[in-house]
Amino acid sequence: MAPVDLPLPRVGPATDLAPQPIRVVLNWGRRYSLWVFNFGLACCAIEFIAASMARHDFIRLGVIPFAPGPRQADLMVVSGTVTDKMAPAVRRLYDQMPEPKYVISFGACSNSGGPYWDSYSVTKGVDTIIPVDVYVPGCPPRPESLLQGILKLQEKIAAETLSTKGIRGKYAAHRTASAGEVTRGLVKPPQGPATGGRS
Amino acid sequence: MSEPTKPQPANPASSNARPARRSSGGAVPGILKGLATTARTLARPTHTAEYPDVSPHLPPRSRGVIALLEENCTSCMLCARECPDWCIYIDSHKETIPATTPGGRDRQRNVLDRFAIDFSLCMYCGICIEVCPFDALHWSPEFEYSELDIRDLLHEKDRLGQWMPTVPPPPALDEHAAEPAEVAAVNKPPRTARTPTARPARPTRVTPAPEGEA
Amino acid sequence: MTGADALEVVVRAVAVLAAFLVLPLLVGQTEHKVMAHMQGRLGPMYAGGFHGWAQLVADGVKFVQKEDITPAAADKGVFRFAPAVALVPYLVAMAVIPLSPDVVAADAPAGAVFVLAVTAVGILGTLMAGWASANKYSLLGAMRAAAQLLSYELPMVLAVASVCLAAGTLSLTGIAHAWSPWWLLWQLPGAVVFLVSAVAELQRPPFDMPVADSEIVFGAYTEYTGLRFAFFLLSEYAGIVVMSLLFTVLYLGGWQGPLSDQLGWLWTVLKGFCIAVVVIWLRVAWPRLREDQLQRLAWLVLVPLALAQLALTGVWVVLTA
Amino acid sequence: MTGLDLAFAAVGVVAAASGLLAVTTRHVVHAALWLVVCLGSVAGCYLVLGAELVALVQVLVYVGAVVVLVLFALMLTRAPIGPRAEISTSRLHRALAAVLGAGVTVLLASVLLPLAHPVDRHETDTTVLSRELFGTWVWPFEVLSLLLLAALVAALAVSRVGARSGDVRDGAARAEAELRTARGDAS
Repeated sequence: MAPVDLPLPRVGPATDLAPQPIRVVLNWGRRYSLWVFNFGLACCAIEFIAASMARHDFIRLGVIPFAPGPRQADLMVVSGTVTDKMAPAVRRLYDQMPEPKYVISFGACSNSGGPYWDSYSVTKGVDTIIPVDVYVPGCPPRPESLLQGILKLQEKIAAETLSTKGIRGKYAAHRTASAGEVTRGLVKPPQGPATGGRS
Repeated sequence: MSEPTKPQPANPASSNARPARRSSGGAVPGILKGLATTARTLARPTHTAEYPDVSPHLPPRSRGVIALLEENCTSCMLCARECPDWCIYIDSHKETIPATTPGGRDRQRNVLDRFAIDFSLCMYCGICIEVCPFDALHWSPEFEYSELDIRDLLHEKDRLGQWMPTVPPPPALDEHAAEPAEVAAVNKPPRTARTPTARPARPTRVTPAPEGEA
Repeated sequence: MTGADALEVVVRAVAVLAAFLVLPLLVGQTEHKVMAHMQGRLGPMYAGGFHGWAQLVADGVKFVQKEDITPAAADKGVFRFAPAVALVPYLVAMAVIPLSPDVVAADAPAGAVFVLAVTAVGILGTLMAGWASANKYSLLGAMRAAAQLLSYELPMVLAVASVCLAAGTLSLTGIAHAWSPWWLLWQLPGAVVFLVSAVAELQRPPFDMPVADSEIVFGAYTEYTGLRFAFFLLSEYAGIVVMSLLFTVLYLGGWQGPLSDQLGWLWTVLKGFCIAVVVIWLRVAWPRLREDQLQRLAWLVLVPLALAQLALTGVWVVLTA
Repeated sequence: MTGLDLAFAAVGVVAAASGLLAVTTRHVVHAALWLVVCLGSVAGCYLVLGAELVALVQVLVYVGAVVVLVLFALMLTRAPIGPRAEISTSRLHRALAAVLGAGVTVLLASVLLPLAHPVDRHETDTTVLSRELFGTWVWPFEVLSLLLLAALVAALAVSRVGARSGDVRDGAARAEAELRTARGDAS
C-alpha cells in the first residue's frame, strides 16, 4: 500500500501557548488519565491482566483499561515477545495512537528480546521499532512492577513540557515516525577500568 | 436434562427455535443471580492491595533482583557460562602477589574488574545463583527498578552490590536437620594431640554390636 | 421582551448547560466507583486526592490535549460534525425535564413527545460517525446502532404513550402531578419496557452490540480521538442522565415525596440517581446480548408487553372516566 | 413584517436551501443528511405556525425513524465516500430535470403566492388536534393505517418468496440429484 500523506501531529488546542500554571494542570490531566491499550503478546500479558484485576487494580492510578482501540489510547503496554512478524502491527497501532502517547515496555522480551534475543524471528526489543518511555524489567515482572513503572511514567509526565514542536521531532516529515528516529543501536558497554589481562 | 438432546430431523424449524427458547427460559433466574452476586460484592470490602501506599507482602524467595557480594566473587566465570541468556558480563585480571616469605613462590589471584547483569535480558532463572560455589550471588525480592533508559537496566557491580542489604537472611533450617557444615566445623572440639588412650576405642566399639542385635 | 426576561432566559440556559456538564460527570464517577466495588476493586484513587474524585476531570483535561485525527479516507465534514449531532439533542432534552414544578428550564406543553423526538435525533450522530469514518467496523457499528434504535424506539414510545394516557396529558409536569403510588403497580410492565428500551437506546450493556469491543473495536466511534471522542462519551452519560430523570418523572412521580414543596427538585434528582445506579448495575452484572437476541427481545417481548400495557391503561382510563 | 414573519421566512429559507442541496448533491448520503435538515426546518415551520405536536411528530417519525431507515439502507448499498461518476446522471438529464423543477416551482408559486398573507399563528391544542383526528378524520386515518398494513404485508410476502423452507429443501434435493447424475456420468 502506498504511503498516504497525512498531516503531522499537533497537540490539542491551547497546549502550545499555555503558560506554566496551566501546564501544571495539563500535565496533571495527562498523568492521571492514561487510557491503556494492552499489546499482550505472551506470558507477560497475564501479569498485565493481573495488574488490571481486583487485587492490584491500576485504575486506582488513573490507568483505565477501557480503550477499545489505539485511537482512544494514551498508553500502550507492550507485554511479551515481539516477533519480526508482529513488529509491523505494533508499529502500525502505535502510529494510529494520537499524540501525546506513551509506551511501557513490560518484561524482558519486549525490553530486549529476553531469552530469545538470538532467535532469528524475535525483534531485539520493542524499542527498535517504537519509542519506549519506561522499561519494566522482569521475566515476567510482578504486577507491582508494572504499577511502579506506571508511577515512574507519571513522574515523567508531570515533569515534561508538551509542545507540537517537541512531538514532531519524532517524525521525519511524515505522519509515521521515521525508523531512524526510534531505532536504538546496540548498547555499548561502558568503558571500565583496565580490562586487559583477561584470564 | 429432560429435553431430547438430539434435534429431530423431521422438523428443522422447531429444532432451530428450541435452543433459543431454552436459553431465554433458563435465563430468568440467571440474570437475577448476576444482579445478586454483584450487589453482594458491593457490600463486601474490596481485596485490592494498595501498592504504592502499602508495600506488598512478598513471599520469601521472591525473584526480584540479583545481588552481588563482591568479596565472595573469584571471577570464576561459572555464572556467566551457565547463564542461558548470556546476560552476565565479567571482566577480571590476574594480579601477582609477591611471596611473603623469602624464597617463597609468588602467588596469583583474580581481581574482578567488572561484574554486570543486564536485567533487560535476564530471565530470572536463578541458575547463576545456584552454580556460584562461593555464595557471591543472592536473590533479593526488590522489584522497583524500572528505568526510563534501557541502558540503566545494565547493573554494574556497585549497583549489584547495593542490592545486598535487601537480601533476606537465609531461611531457618528444618527442625532435626543436620547442622550446616560450616557451623559444625566451628563447634567441633579442637583437635588435640593423639594419645594412646584413644586407640583402644576401636575394639570396644566392634564388640558390643552383636550383643545389641541379639 | 424586556431586559429581565432576557436575563432569565440566559440564566436558565446557563443552568441547563451547567447541569449538562456536571451531572454526566457525576454519573461517570459513580459508574467508576460502583463498578469497581461490585468487582471487589477500589476504582480511581489518586486523581484529585480524595478517592479519585477528579478522575473524569483529569480525563477531560487529557482529551483537550489529544491530537485530533481525521482519517485520510474519511468524509471530513460529516466526520467532524457528527459528535455535535450526537451531543446537542441530549442538551436540548435536558432543558424540558422538570425537577420540580418550578425548577424546569422550559416547560413544553408536549414535553414527553419532545424528549422522545429529540433523543431520536441523537442516533443520527452515530450513523454519521459510522459512515463517515471510512472504516468497516465503524460502518458495522453504525448499522447495528440503527437497527437497535429502530427496534427499541417503538416499545419506548408505546410505554410513554401508556403513561400519557393514564395521566391524560403530554406535559411532563402534568404527568408527575397526576402520578400516584398506585402507578408503581399499574404501570409496572410499561416501566420495565421503558427502562429496557432506554438502556438499549443508550447502547449500554447488556445492549452494547454497536460498540462491542470484542467484535467491532468500538463501533461507530472507532476512529475518533481526543475531544470528539469525549463528546460521544459525554453524550452517552448525558443520555443516562436524561433517561433516568425521564423515568423518574414518568414512573416514580418526580418530585413527589415528603416536603415536596421545598425539596421537590432534590427528590427528582435522588430518584434519578438511583435509576442511574441501576443502569450501571446492569452493565456490571450482565453480559452482552447477541444481535439476534436483541431483535427477538424487542419484537417478541417488549412490543407485545407495551401494547398490552397500553390496552390495559386504555381500558382502565375509559372505565374510570 | 413581524417577528413571526421573520422567523417563518428564516426556517423557510433554510428548508428550501437544504432541500435544494439534497437534490443537487452528488453524494447519496449527503443527500439524506440534507434531507434531515430540510425535514427539521419544516418542523420549525410548523412550530412557528403554532402546531407544536405536528412539529414534534415530524421530528420523531421523519428524522428519528424514516431518515435513519434511509441511511441504514444506504449503508447497505456501500454508498461511496465522495462522488462517483458511474452513478451520477448525465448533463442532459440534469438540464431537463432543472427545467422541469423550475417549471413546477413557477407553477406552484404563481398559484400559492397570491394566497400568501402575513403569518398568523394560532396555537393548536393537543386536545383539539386529537378531537379532530379521532372525530372528523377518523375514517381517513384508519384507512391510511390499513394501507400501511397492506404495504407491510406485501413487503413481507415479496421478501419471503423463495426463502420458504420447502423451497430450500426442493432446491437442495434438486442439486443433490444433479450431483448424482453428474457423478454417474463421470463413472
